[in-house]
Amino acid sequence: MAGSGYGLDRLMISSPETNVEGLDFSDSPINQSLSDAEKIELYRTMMRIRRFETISLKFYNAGKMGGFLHLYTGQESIATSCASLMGDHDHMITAYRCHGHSLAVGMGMNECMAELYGKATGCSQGKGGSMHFFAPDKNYWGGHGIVGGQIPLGIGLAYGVKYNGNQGCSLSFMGDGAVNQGSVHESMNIAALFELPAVIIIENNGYSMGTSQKRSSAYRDCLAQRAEAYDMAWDIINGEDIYELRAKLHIAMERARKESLPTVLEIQTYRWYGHSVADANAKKYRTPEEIQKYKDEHDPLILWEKKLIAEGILTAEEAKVIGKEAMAEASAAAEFAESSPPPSIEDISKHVYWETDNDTEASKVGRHFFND
Amino acid sequence: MAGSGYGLDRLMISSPETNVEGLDFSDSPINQSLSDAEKIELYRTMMRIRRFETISLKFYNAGKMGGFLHLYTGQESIATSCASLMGDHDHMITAYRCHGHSLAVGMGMNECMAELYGKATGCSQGKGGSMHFFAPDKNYWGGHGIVGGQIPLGIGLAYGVKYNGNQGCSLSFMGDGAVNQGSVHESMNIAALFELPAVIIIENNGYSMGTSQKRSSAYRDCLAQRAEAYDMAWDIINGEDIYELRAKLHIAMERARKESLPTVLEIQTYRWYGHSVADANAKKYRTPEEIQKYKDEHDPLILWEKKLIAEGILTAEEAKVIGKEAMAEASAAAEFAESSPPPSIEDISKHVYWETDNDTEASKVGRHFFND
Amino acid sequence: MREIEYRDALNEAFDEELERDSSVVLMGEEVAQYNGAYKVTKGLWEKWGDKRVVDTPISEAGFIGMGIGASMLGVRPVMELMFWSFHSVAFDQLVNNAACVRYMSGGLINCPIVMRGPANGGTNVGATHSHCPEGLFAAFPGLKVVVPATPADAKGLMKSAIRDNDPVYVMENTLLYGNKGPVPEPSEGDFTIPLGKADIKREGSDISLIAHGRSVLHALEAAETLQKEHNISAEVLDLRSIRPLDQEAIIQTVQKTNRAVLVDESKPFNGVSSQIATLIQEHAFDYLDAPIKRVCTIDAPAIYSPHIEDEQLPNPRRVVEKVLEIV
Amino acid sequence: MREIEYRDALNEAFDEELERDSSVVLMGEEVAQYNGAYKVTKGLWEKWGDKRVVDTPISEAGFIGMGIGASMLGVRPVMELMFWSFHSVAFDQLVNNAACVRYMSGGLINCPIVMRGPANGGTNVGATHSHCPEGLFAAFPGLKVVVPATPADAKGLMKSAIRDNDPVYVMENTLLYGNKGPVPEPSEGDFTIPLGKADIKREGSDISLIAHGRSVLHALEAAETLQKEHNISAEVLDLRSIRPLDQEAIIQTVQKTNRAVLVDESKPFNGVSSQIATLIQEHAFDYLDAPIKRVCTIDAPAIYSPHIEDEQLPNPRRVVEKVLEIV
Ligand SMILES: Cc1ncc(C[n+]2csc(CCOP(=O)(O)OP(=O)(O)O)c2C)c(N)n1
Ligand SMILES: Cc1ncc(C[n+]2csc(CCOP(=O)(O)OP(=O)(O)O)c2C)c(N)n1
Ligand SMILES: [Mg+2]
Ligand SMILES: [Mg+2]
Repeated sequence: MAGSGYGLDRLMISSPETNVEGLDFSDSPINQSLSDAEKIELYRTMMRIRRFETISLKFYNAGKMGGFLHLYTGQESIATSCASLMGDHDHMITAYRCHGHSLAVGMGMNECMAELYGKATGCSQGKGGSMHFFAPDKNYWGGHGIVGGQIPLGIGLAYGVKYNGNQGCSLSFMGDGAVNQGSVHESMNIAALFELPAVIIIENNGYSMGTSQKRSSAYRDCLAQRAEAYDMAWDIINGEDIYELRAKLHIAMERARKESLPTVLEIQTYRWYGHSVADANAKKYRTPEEIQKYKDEHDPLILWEKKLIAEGILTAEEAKVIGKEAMAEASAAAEFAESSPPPSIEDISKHVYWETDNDTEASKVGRHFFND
Repeated sequence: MAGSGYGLDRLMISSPETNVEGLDFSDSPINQSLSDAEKIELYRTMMRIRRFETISLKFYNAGKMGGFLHLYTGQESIATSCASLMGDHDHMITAYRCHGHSLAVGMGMNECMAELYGKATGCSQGKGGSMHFFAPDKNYWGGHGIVGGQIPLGIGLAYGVKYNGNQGCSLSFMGDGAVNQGSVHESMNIAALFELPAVIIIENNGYSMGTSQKRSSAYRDCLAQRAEAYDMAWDIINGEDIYELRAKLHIAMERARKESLPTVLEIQTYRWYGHSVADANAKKYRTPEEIQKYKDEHDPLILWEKKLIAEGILTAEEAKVIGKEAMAEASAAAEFAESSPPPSIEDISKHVYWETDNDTEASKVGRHFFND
Repeated sequence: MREIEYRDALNEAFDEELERDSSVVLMGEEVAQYNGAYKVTKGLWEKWGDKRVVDTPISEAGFIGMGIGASMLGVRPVMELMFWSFHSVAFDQLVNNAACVRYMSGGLINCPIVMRGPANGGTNVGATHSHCPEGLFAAFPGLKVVVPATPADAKGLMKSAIRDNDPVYVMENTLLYGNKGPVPEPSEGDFTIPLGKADIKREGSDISLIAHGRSVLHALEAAETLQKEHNISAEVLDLRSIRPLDQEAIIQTVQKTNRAVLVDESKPFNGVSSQIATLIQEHAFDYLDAPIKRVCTIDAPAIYSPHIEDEQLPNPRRVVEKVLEIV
Repeated sequence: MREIEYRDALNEAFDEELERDSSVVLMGEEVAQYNGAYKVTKGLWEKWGDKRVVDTPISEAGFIGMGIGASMLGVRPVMELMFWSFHSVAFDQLVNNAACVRYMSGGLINCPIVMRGPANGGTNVGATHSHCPEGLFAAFPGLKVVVPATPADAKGLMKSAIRDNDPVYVMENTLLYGNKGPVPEPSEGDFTIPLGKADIKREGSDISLIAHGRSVLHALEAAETLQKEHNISAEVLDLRSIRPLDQEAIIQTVQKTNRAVLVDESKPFNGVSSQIATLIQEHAFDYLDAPIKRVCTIDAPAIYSPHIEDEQLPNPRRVVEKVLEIV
């Protein structure tokens, strides 16, 4: 059975509401309302993610970082589209492949790069690392390492939005392998039962580490269809196309905000690199041809660039400038990170408890830490 | 919202393969092959379960037992039908509401009653109690208290059957509330993905403790339909009817044995008593009328009795004799239990490790127990 | 002072905190319409309605994770595990998401959440339903754990737990729910007990019995017997809070009596008492006249048999016997 | 003797046991076609095929429970957790089904299963991926726990674990996988090491350093420094097995040196060393010339920063400092 289940087997299935033959998503109101500047911003965001990772990879390989580095390259359109639709009461949470989401919601390259370097100036002060970027001030709740473990938190964000009487939603991301975690199933049932404004998003890049979708999941037509088990709305999205992404995401987000109903979205995408940089097998469980095809024909960044050029909004030269600026910004971030101080040994004991950090009355009673 | 979601809301939905209009399940080969004696045995088994519980309840209320007592009364047809179909390589595992399954697979009333009494002569030597009856020699693997926790074990039994090259299956039972445990979802995916000979059975009695199905689960038409999420076969069964039960169970078991494919079955049933005997609310979350209706019109024992009388196999007098015999057997079991010795303090430390119980070389190395 | 049941003391704590702070929500299986499996939340759904008292499906990982997520947005969920034993299906949410998210975010996020429910043996419900996980959770920095033994402590600690801005795990006890004890009237003012403060439940001079939860009652009963039958004066220290821990009180009582027996319903390997013994031998080494001894649950999964389970657990007889070994 | 890597020693153990017993199956995420996330199962799928080496979905509760169920029918699954840290999503199966089913059935059922994977900090993967749960699982009667520090121990203990008829949880270490050490040739005969036997990795007379896992290497390095720079002769006892535990060896070394420092990568509250300290003070009370001291991981969730994580963990410098406090 060697090689069984290898490779991508993408059905173009018809999703329940939006996959109407010949539909042009650029026509949808949420895309019509985009200004030229906003379209270019989307391009810039994707480019910034791409270049941030180019530089991360370089310095990871140079030994500047510890742990894992899970690159998002090839998937940038997803986080970018999602973030572009978020309002004041919308919240985002994701798994360990979180650099794209972090930059898309507006985190700075400096704090992100410094976090990779494990420096005190990092967004998590060097405590979280690559898998754990957070920016609550931007309604962004991380960055989580346990597969599937963030999905209950995500429906909790939706619960909080609803409890607080706000019209908003939560966007919770996971991969195609994560759908088989029990917590995901429990969350879907609760989201549907409690009518939570939750959009649960499967970023389906075809593989969980070295295991193709077919080898990890049993399903009828696609993974999002599992939503039917909970009588929940679902859709499937071509992740290469910003217009399609925004149009379909918007429908789900509005369903959450206005009707307080959840949706499962499956977004088809592809990761260019290995599972993490340490994944030496990246080219074993998928063919070099497959990888090349995605790079050549399915790069969301280039596809959007072409679209903007075709629409007359962007020139090839302007695109290049944006690329250069992004590269410069990422390089500067690496310098910032390099020159930042690491956390101190004393820092190890901070951020364990809110009460001790804030030196409250409560924190002065009893022993909280048990170092000899 | 007081009372919202109260009460049973049973859709008569059409299941995928067998709910054909006007189908008479008594015609199916697996029922045609039943001898008169076998049919009477089914009646006897149900009656024995009923009377075992009559006596258990009596002595539980008299303070003879500890912990919980989850009665199966009203659901006897299910375990009885299942056990009647089991061959040498078929295995059964269930949750804490396990008395019916235990007697149906052939455990003796004495060992079961003595277990309830916490005596050394109990099937688990007084260590398991009401929720934990086992009889591996009868391919019966218990009796489990953590909701949903037995389902992974159940697919493991299927895995074992297949691994050992046998044509058999596992029957794993849970309640309608248990379907929302993560482990159940993980197990269903694995069963489908690995093509395990597993029959996963939801005994849907409409309530998980005081919560109706509608208040605990989001679903489209019924709970078994969640199987579609894993592209798995499923069916729904009227649990009052032995012929329907056996016919549909047989299809699923044969699918497992011959094609090594799993099935989810939802069996509609009703529990007469509270969740456990301690459930003081039993009549609050459902109406007395609802309970009475099930007792009067849906008692699987009486319905089968009537059918056998109509078929001319059984007379009312013979039925009465069987009832009396069952009651006498149960009463004798209570006497057996009452007069049996309890475990000793030394027994507490037995059955922790196979190696120490068997006093092997391995068990003599190092300290296994940490009592001061 | 009026005497009320432990169960009602908790109920009063919830009621007062629901009143005080509109972000407090009670959540769990059967807590609302059913009034709680052990009636601890009785009447609260009727009084506070669907928004504040919420029934959940049997999905502990899902709903506890949801509570943690909601707490990040300022909701203050008080989550019931029908039994603390069911922690096993929600362990990831309990020890990673609740315990670590503040740390991993460098202090950007906090989780003001309470997890509660009964955690005890002694009710003949067998191995899977009789876990005492207070020591297990106290092992995770980021979590706080309290174990009230009396109605007053139950009310006072629960209210402090709800107001605390860190995750606090409150271990109640089905065998204490019906116990009565003095609890100040609400009219006498807001009644709270700080986390991290032990309580001398009985003064004594010959030996220290250090316990928490129901074991405190066993220790007190044993102390009476020791006094009457053996003329031994035992001091009983109720830890109340496992993390934060009142180490000072522990060391003080040992310095006073020079001997300690720890009474602990945990299993002996890494029970709470293992940590207490470790601390005492380190910080009161020169004061100890005898090795610290422990009375724990006999080292096996919980037996069902009602004839014998009480012998597996610490009980006054076992405590007396152990004391006599070292005094 | 030939020297091979810890990783290859394990691989050899699997290969030999797959050969010896057709009921042995390796199972876990990426163990087959991918050769294991840390290449511990390299080549085994190719050699033994789909039936004996099985990839699973990311469903730890599901597949571990499945392994336990299969073990009840005589299959002998060797289950990989890609990281032991992922125990949190399978905890119920690990501490209830595997640990208690024998007990609850009065001995009718047993679960001959091995759970294995790396359990360690020090690789900058943050709080959720750096748990050391050996003490946590050893707290559950019904389970056995071993923590090999060297390639030979890894092979010998793994083979014993696979043959053992109880659930054995083997804690490996990503930072040891690449270490080389002497391991007897297979041609020299079946090589096993019994569970429950500690090993003196270095003889000494002034102080006992008691450790397990990677901490053994830190202890050995510290012992060298103590000898050279301070003329202190430290004995290093490698526990190897946490449950069963070689209490005799522990007491003997303390009786010899009269002083102990426990080196333990656990967090300090209820780390393995809490239990060891408790046992020593009870069973060697009169032999102790100083309080038992511990070097544990600094009490906080695991920090990511590669600049600082090694300081959070026990390391030779911290061991030396601690020894100097009491010698
Ligand atoms: C509970 C748990 N099990 C296993 C892992 C190890 N692990 C990390 S990512 C991963 C693959 C996840 O794949 P997928 O969900 O498809 O996301 P992708 O990496 O493709 O973005 C695995 C097995 C983990 N972090 N947590
Ligand atoms: C993980 C877990 N959560 C909660 C419980 C408590 N509990 C025991 S049975 C039960 C209700 C289960 O209902 P259902 O699955 O419908 O089975 P039924 O009792 O109707 O047979 C609950 C909540 C438990 N034993 N385990
Ligand atoms: Mg993927
Ligand atoms: Mg039910």
